[in-house]
Amino acid sequence: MIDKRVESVAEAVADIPDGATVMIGGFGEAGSPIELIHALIDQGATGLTVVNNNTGSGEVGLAALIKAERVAKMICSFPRTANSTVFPELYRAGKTALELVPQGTLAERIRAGGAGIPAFYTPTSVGTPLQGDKEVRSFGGRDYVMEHGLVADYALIKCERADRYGNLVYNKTARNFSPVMATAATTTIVQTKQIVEPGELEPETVVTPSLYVHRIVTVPQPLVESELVAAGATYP
Amino acid sequence: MIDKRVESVAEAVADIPDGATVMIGGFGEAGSPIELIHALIDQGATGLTVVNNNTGSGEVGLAALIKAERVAKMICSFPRTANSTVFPELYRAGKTALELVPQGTLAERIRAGGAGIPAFYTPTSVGTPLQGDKEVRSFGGRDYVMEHGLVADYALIKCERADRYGNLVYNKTARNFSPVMATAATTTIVQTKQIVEPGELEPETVVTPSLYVHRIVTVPQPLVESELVAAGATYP
Amino acid sequence: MTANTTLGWTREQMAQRAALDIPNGAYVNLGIGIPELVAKYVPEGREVIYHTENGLLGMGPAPEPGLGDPELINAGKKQVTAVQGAAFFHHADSFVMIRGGHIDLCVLGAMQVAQNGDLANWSTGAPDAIPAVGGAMDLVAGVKTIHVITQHTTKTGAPKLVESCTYPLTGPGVVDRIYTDLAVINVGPEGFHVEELAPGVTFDYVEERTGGNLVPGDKLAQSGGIPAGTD
Amino acid sequence: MTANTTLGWTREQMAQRAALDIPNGAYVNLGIGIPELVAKYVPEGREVIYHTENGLLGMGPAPEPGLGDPELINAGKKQVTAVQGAAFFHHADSFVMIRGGHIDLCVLGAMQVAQNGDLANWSTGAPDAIPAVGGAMDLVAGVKTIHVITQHTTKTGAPKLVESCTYPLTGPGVVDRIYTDLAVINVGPEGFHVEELAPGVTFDYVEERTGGNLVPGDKLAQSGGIPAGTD
Repeated sequence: MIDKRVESVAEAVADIPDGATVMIGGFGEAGSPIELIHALIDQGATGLTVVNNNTGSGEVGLAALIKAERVAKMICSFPRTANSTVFPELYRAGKTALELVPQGTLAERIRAGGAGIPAFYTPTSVGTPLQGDKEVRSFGGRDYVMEHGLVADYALIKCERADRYGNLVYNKTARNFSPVMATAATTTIVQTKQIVEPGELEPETVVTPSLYVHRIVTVPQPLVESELVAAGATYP
Repeated sequence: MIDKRVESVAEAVADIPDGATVMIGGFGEAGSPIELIHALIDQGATGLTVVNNNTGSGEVGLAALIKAERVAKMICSFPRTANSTVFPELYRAGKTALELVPQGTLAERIRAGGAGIPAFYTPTSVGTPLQGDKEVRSFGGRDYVMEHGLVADYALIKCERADRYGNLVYNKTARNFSPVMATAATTTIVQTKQIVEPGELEPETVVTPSLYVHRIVTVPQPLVESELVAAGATYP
Repeated sequence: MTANTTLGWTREQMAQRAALDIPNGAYVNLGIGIPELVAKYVPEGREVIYHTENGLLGMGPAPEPGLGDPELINAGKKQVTAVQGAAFFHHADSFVMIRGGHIDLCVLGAMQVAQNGDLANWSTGAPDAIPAVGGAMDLVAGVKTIHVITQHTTKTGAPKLVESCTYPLTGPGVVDRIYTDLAVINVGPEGFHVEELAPGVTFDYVEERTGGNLVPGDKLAQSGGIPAGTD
Repeated sequence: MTANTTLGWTREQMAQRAALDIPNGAYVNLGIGIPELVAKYVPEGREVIYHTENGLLGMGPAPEPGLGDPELINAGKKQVTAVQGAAFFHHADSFVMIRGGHIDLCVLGAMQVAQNGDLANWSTGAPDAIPAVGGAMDLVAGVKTIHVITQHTTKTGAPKLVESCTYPLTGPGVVDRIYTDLAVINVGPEGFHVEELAPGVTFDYVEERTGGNLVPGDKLAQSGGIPAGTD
């Protein structure tokens, strides 16, 4: 029998080593796997490269991981946050590196990584500082930059419902980066609000098919980041 | 109000000009928009470039369009068919050209066309005759060929249910190429078995969001290609 | 319209003016800030579908208090709703819509717009700034038409419509039309083409506050209120 | 097992032997022909999930007569079913699974396999042939492990395991293991490594019918029936 369930968030993230590249789902708080991130803080891995659209909020979740100085490098599109000074301080102090990637290029690089596509051309960032020293090439009279696929050792994502095979569905805009991150990581770890029996997820509506998922842990009532931030919570 | 419905398959395809590039959904008979294809035969456009995984079966649907000598060029992965000699005869007679593309490369080229990506690299076909004179480039010590995005003037596709905005869901493996073709065509024309009210399609389960769809025509009981072929039917 | 206490349009009026040019059936992405206000001013009888790049086509207004879902948000991370006929999708699919040219119109804020249509709206380039670009570069590279809403000058009175941008670009030659507190301006072959002036505002008044080449547009009109759309 | 009337394994037995090497939990794509037979021989207690490149993960067996759906088919365009826990997706997403290395194992037919693992299974290269490749090149380029099931020789007795392919390649150096009617053979550093012989078949017998370099493998065994899996 195939059963990808694990007992706890601690068990789910136990083997993530120092220096790993970790994709973390979520756009702001929507879809952020906060319990998995907190388990990663407890676990102690450091020197991480983290891929997320943002850098967290307040001093919980991703912001807490960054504040604990476990993140050597962030790959993201929008590292400024309304409710956190965590990343800016470490970035200015030279303790956390930043690779700034336009949001759509970030999503497409992750998708390409998962799709076995090492590189593609995009019009985004042409003629801007983010073009950098990337290869620029003309197709049909328009210039495009070459971008590379992005893969990770681990993906930490959150979903709404899962079955033991690893089929996933998400909640509204909490879907965001998670389906592509699931394809691009060697090991994809999922926290789900609910586990259902195989067959309860209608095959037409599965968003992440099971083969992309390696570990599933149930967190029935996940913390709500904005509530924690409003309450001034910190982690640990 | 937005309402993309049109009255008839004839009206839906009326403006397709000679020489157009037309993507046609379907893998074998599953998802083949047979009524739209027959309307295109009636309409008379010729010199078409057609993109489909196959070349039809029997002498109905896509095979009938080819037999009527309306197709100057096929772009497909598998032009041999168990139940048709239509394409092989015209191909050997030099009346229809063929661009043979591996199935996954075909799907990805269409997706890239719809995604504004002019070119990408893939390992598929490296070291084979289909590598042809395409650019080969090494990434991380492995060779990849460069493939170009593919776009079309029109896409003809079939779905299960649609709303007047153009949100679509499909039936089982009839989905196949249609969602990516819908993104890659200037004008996407859909035949649906059923029209539902906006809101009846659960937003989490829409497969083709409305902005990719331009015309919708209801065909409640579409013909079944395999039944027609078994009966020896021809079109027109 | 009630009289203004200062010359030119208010933020709300700028949004209202921009809304007039959104046609029925358009698929529209609205940036953060003044552009967000545009949705509530689209004239009745037009059905417009809003895209938010974090995975929703068919974005509706903010939820009633207490009825929001922290997992149903817009690109500005504010809670929103989904209309009947909406669709959710993942981020890569969302940017297929953007990069692939499937969104008709994007309305964005700006730090600077150059007379050739260059847009700068993501970074001042200051050495200590934390660079943050989000989806802005994807939007301007992919969306068919780019409209900008911005104050005509900075808080210190410096022009935001300039000969060439001094801030880092979001995209080159991408802006089609600009709505400021003083005028509606197209980017055209001769630079900034003034198509419409706010009530009481003269061409000279705008020119004094503009850094690039300003010319009267083909349809230059003095607005006696919020006029009918001209697109 | 009952005695064979001819030397070597039958088609069904080849499929049965290949099925033994499919581990529990594997995601597997089966090609058209003999590979299709593999699914019914996977030993009890192993749960295997079948992928068909036309958009289904969790493919089940053919439907009961009269209960099929012409829109639920496999890559060979035959009607199939979907198991509990299946998922449908579009073609580009399906080949993300293949090209991205997410399918564990693909079992394919072959025209020729070379001793360096080159596979030819899509075209004879004959001048009047209608070339048709389907998903074969994507599968061999992307799937982690490639197993081939094929008769050891052609109908006219020519070797299908050859020093180098004369037919156009599907992919270079892609084959890991070959199941023929005579033997189970790994592709290794010295060419064809015979890991197992069918009942009554000798190494010399196989060598006479092989075009490339054949060596005894580390685990060479005479099969006294369909043995336990060796992977």
